[in-house]
Amino acid sequence: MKQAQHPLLYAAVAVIVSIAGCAAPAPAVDYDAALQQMMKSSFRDQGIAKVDRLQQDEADAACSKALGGPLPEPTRVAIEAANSKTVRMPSDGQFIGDWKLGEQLAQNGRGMTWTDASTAPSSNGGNCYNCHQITKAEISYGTIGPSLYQYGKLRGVTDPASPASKAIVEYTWGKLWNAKATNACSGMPRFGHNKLLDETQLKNLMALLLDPKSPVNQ
Amino acid sequence: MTRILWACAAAAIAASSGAIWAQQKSSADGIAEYRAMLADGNPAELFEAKGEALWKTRRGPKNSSLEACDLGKGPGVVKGAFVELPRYFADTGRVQDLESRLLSCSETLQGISAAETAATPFGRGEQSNMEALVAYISAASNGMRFNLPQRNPEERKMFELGKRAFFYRAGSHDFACASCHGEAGKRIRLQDLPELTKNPGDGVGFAAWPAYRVSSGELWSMQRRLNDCYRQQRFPYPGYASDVTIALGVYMGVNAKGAASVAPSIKR
Amino acid sequence: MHTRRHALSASAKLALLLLGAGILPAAAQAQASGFNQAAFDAKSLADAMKALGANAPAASADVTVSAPDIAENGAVVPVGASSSLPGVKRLLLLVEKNPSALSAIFEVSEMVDANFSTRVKMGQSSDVYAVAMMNDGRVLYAKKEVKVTLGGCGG
Amino acid sequence: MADPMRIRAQASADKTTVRVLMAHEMETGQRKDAAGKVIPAWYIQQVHAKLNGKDVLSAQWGPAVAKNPFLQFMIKGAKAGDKVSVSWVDNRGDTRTDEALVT
Repeated sequence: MKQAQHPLLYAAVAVIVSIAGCAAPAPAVDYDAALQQMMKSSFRDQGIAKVDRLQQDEADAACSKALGGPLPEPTRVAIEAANSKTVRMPSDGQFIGDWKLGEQLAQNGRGMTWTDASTAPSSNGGNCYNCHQITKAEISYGTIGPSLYQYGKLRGVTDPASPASKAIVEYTWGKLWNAKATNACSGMPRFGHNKLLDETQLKNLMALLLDPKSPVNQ
Repeated sequence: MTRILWACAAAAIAASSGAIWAQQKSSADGIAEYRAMLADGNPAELFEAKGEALWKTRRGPKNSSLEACDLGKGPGVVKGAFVELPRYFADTGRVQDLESRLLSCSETLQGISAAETAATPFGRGEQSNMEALVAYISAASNGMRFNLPQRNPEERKMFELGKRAFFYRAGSHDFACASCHGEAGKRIRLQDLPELTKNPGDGVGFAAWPAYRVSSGELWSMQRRLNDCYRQQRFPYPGYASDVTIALGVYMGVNAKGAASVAPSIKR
Repeated sequence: MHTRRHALSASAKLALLLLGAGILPAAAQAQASGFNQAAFDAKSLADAMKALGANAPAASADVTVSAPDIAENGAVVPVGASSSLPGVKRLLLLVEKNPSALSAIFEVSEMVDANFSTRVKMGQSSDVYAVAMMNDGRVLYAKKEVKVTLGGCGG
Repeated sequence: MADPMRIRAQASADKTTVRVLMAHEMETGQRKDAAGKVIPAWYIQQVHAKLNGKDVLSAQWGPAVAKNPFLQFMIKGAKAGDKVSVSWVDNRGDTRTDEALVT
């Protein structure tokens, strides 16, 4: 859609496709190559944030290239399949931790910036309230992601350990571990996959969302 | 981005009670009231006054003022320059934003090393002078409408690169500029996020910086704004006046065409 | 910055006073310079009033505190104190839950209205008080709750 | 020396509204720097205002007043062309005075 407004993009694509087979006189810019060059020359290491963070995996590269538009269907399917394979269920089979600790994590927006000291999950927050409504009490919440208020209750979770809840519990774990498994260009960080949060922290967030005692489900 | 996140999301939003909606609305009203109370008496004025004096003061190894600096409208013309930046400058052969241009002018006219200023942390030494200068120069175009030139091929190239940089996802959190500024009507916590892929309107987004930052009590230039965006994006460190920052300036500035500048504004 | 060199001449008196104060012990200095350190050090509202030699305050509709319902950032919260009553000697602004409650004291003269606005820092959500100390010894107050929200990405 | 203040004094029917911005850190003495060292308190303690050389207002401030302070007050009966001057003194003894004409 946006591409239609910029014929220059088509020109650039055309050049790449033709792999410079003919020496066309019109000077067309290879924007993708120029972009890579620009990114490389513009950034430097600072603290824990090194320039290797600019490297994109398949998902990041494809979603960037789409400039906010939809992915080609085969690409989307391939990315979701690849990311699905990364999801690891909890080693002890337990999904639900302490919702109070989960709430603290949800409030905490810190971690992984060049002003943070360590990349260890223990120094990271979940950033949840930046994008989601979660409890009713916290009025300072973002709207980039959907509201998670009454997340478990709306899905009929009365006992997260019950077989009836298994599907939604595992789905939710998968979302937290790697959101790109079910939505290739999801805006949500891949908390488990990218080692932003550890298993215990993820369990605490699970409790915040799914524990019937959590304020989320009141 | 436009794909519906979470199949059940719509149900969850629909279930949010009327009471919550009312609460949300009243917090928005409360914030609006807060901002209105602050608008009258913006400490950015303190920086404007300092910047105007700096522009006219003879300084540096060459003991010269910046009054002969060409910000794009001819040597010494300040009014109207801000709303046409970044733009291409023939003397440097580069597309430059306001701060990049000030680095060049300061080096040529005053003999102050551009590289040294660029390497100075925000808020210190020559960088604090830079903040005052951008407050003064942007204030001279307050109320004027953005109209970045796109005649030069280099300017058009920077727009295209800026657009791609804007959507460039990477890092530990897979964030891009577009993660927060790619859709209209979104917030982080209670802060409204301007949609920068199109013109968000007068005095919003690109048309609102530089700004006095209430949280730090400092005047933040566009370079500093972008720098902190990249920090929170969990990216590595963008060089001061580096090409990516200028390309983003062109992209956002062209998108803001016709929007009236309120810079220097006051922000959370 | 040397744009307004007349600055010092207008405050010559003040500067002299300070020079003199420099050789006095701290307590005397505070007194000599007219700054009530004890009041500004007081942790609670009650202690601040005690340090100012004021009676216990009574709620009054004739005192107004202006402040937003919500502050987007606690670093700058616009607040004001005013009173329509005649005979106001001093107006105070206090933030109950700040480490030290007292933020500002304004001396009302016959040349100014009993109406002042400034901006304060607030560490957390709290009641903000405007207190009017009257010439007749009465102490009146109004209060308003200001919610300080968490802002930004928190990082 | 501290940067200049910005003073605006606008007359209406019977009073003049004075708005002042002061350039000052207003450091509380409770914050720590990156190295964990307490940043010493540094704040304006007293503010005085005069109209045509005559005292009209004095104020005492604590460190809770926000950085780059704003002050608004109303002078009775001032008229266009009158001179308003504002002075501050901080806890280090630094001082600054600026003035503006009522418009």
